[in-house]
Amino acid sequence: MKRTLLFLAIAAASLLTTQVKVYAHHSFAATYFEDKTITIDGTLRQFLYRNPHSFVHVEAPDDKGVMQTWAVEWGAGGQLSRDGVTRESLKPGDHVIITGNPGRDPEDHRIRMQSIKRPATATAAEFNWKGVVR
Amino acid sequence: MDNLLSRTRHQAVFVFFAAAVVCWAQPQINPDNVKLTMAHVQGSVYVLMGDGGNITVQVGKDGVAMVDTGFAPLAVKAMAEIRKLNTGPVVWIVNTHVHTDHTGGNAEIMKLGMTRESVGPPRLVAQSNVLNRMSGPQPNGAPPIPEAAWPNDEYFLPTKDFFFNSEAVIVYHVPNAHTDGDSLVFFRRSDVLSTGDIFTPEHYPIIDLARGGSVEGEIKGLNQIIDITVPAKYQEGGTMVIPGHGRLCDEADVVEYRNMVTIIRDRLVDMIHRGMTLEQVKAAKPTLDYDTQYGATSGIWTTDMFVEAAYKSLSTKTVSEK
Amino acid sequence: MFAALLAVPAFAQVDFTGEWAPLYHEDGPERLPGPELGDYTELPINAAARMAADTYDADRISVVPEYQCRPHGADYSMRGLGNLRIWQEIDQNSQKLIAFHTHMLAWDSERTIWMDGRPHPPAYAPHTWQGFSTGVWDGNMLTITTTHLKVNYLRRNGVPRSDKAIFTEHWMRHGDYLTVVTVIEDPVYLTEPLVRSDNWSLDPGQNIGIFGCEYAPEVPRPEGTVPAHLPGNNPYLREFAGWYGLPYEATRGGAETMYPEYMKKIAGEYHPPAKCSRYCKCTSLFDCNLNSK
Amino acid sequence: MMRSRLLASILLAAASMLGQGVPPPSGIGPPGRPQPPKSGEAAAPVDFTGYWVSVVSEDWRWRMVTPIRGDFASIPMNEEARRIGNAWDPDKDIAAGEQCKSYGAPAIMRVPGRLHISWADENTLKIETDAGKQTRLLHFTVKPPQSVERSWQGYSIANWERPVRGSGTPGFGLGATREGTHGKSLEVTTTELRAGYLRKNGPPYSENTVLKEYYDLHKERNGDTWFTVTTIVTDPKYLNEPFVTSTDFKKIPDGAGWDPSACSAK
Repeated sequence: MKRTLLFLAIAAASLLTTQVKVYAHHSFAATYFEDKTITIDGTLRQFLYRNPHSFVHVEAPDDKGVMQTWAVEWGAGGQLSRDGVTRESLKPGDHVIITGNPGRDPEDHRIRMQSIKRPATATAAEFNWKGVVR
Repeated sequence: MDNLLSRTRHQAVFVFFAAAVVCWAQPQINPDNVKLTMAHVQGSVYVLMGDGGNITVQVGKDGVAMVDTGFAPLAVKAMAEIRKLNTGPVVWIVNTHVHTDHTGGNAEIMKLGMTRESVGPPRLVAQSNVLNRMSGPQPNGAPPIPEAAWPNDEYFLPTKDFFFNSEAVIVYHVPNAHTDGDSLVFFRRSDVLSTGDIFTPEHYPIIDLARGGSVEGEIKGLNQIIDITVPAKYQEGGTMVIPGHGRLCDEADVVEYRNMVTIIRDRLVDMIHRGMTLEQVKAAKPTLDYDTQYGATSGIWTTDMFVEAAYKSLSTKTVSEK
Repeated sequence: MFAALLAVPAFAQVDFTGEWAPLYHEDGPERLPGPELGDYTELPINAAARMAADTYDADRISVVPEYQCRPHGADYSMRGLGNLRIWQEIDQNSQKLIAFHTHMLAWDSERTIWMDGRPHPPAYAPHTWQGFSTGVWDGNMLTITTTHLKVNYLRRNGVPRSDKAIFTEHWMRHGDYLTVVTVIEDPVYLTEPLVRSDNWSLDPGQNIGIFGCEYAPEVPRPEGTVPAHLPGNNPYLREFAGWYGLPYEATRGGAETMYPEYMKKIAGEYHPPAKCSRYCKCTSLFDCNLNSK
Repeated sequence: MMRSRLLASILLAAASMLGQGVPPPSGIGPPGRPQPPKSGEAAAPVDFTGYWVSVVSEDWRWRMVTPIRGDFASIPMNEEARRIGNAWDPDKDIAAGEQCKSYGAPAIMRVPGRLHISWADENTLKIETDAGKQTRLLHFTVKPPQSVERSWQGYSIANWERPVRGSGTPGFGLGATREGTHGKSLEVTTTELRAGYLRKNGPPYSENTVLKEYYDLHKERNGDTWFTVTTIVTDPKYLNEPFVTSTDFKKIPDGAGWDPSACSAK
């Protein structure tokens, strides 16, 4: 029984190896205020769907109303594809609302995504993603 | 196997010969006591390492091209090593800059490099400031440099190129870095870049203010090296880099060095903007986290001298910025 | 009753080959989601390493493009995401073991551990992320020496490891467990060797996927920008001590803080919060978030 | 319950006899008279005796200070164990005279301190700790007593790892034993434990726990001698999988720094 439990636990871990990419790379605690959350509402300019972590660049006002380009970190390509997110899921020009942890370096306007929403439009259905970027 | 010891010897050797850098005077070397090592780098490019600067050697059916010629007393020994690779004529020599540990062998190599097949003397390429400094009066009343050692193919534009041994060779001028006459030499097919003393991974960069060196130019030079180099998978290998002194490198090694100089520059600019004097800056130890890797407390180029040169270089720039 | 486990004492295990899954039963929060800023505990670092880490800005990995696909060094790999595959290379003619090879999940990193007695290359040879490794047997323990390592890190919060380091490992297999002792000597940043050990469990069913990495302007900044805090200007260095009620000096690391007698020195200055609020669970990739309980 | 304890004792006895008494596996050599079993001390391929100090290069926050209540990072414990751990009450342990709950065999090697290792007799290796003033006795060939009272350190059966199974069997007459087959580890199996804590802040292990340890000696380039103990705690009651840590000890010339201190529940 014991050995089977061990085997299942590790097999589960290895099947989802694609999820781990971001963990390998940097340290979330060092890069973001994990205990804070901010929300931005703006226009998607670029969607970098890739490994080890995807990024969306969004033009949106900061808390003082000044327009900024935000770099929002998302999961690795493998993680997103498992969640049904593809390169075509979002397009430059989409209106998006993003919530996540703010980066520690204010100059970079960086966010670790927790959720993203594209309200439905005449030409595109609503899109939602919520989860943990590892 | 214990490369820690051989690395320290290497550093000591550098510091001793750096003493000759500032003026043309040739150090007293007994060639018999010097070990020269020829190593293959990539493609048709090799590097000859010993006391003095690294010498890049490219060989092929057309003969030999070289980047720098080391110290004069070692020229015969260096040529003997080159002849083990190729017996053809030395057709091209490029000087990465004016200092003796890279140009001292010019005259001797020009002679030794000629063979029956030579159409004429080797073309000795260098940026025009090298010629100006070698042909002009020498600092500290040092004797003039013999004309036989002067470049005979100086260039003025940002780049100069030639095709040799089935390979494009591109020479880039990097203004006001280590000196005002620095050149990078890129062997395109072999994918090897010789950097001269803009990149010396085992010690802080020498900023020769007296010969037009500057910190901002040094950083631009390092960024230019990073632009030229292309790493293979996972940021390793690909374009190989032959530094002015020290071990064979690639882009990732240059990135660490560029980061160091950039971070130290940012610290010094901040201190200068806060009106700190040179003594106050030195007391603040702005390079403490890099001293155990690149610093020295004795020899021609100590940590203090690097900070002093950088401070002066950035102060002048910061004043001109206003 | 688990007495059955005792049945027969072990024969020596001597076959390292196979698929090994890493166990994060030590330092899970640091090795998985990553270390907190200012946490230099358990590292015998010197003042230079401390200042390098204090001035480190974690955005550097995104802003310096050449860092985006920079792998872990051979030494850090043993602490990092270490799903590991080991195989042997046998010489056809002599049927002798020439080398062990490893493949690791993070950055598809591969190492060769030469077992044929070849020498290490000279000091001027190029350095690589995985370095140059040779191995010798000590009984059924494999001792590996690695030189020629590129500059890398001891911890992902800016604590550096230099290219003058020498990395020694001792591999030991006990039943279905692999223990690897790692010894890092670094004259540039450490005052004494850093000796640690990590463990793997045999996992024949493991499938190490492709890690893959592409460069992209993650956080666009002017070319040549190297994010860093000016000395003395990093506002985040005392967070860690605050969250865990530790005396700030203890979080600064250094050999003295790693010996038992240091416990008495800080006993009176430790004021832990009443209850855990950060990374309280954390044993695998899936239960190691800030608020997992 | 008594029947399973009896079964455990029988198996322990079998384990110890097999451990040492079995003649070396069939090998190339001619079948001779079985050798009398060597004592643990005589058969020792490496020397663990002397003074050692734990250098805390792992889990610093969970070893050098009492971990925060509810902080069980890195331990593969189940929800029942987490519930018990969150209810940790050191004052209650003190009142019950159980200050040493986190100094039991499954945890003691992780407690920062110095060790003194010596041969109590030719078949008993003794490990004394200054932290918590504990003593562990690792029994080599002695037949385990009929019934063993549960204790913090339990009852430990030790044996030297034996050469690899089948070593020396010539591959069709040509092969010889290859390098790397001679085991030098000390294997220790401990049962009969009183329930305790894996760490000071209360993550529990039960009486059903089986502790497996492997001790390995290694010398370093700078001349230092170390040993690493791989500690495998198997407890189906409170752990989802075996809890595996490995702890590193540096040899020190003598007892300097020896600082005996009583167990502390806080």
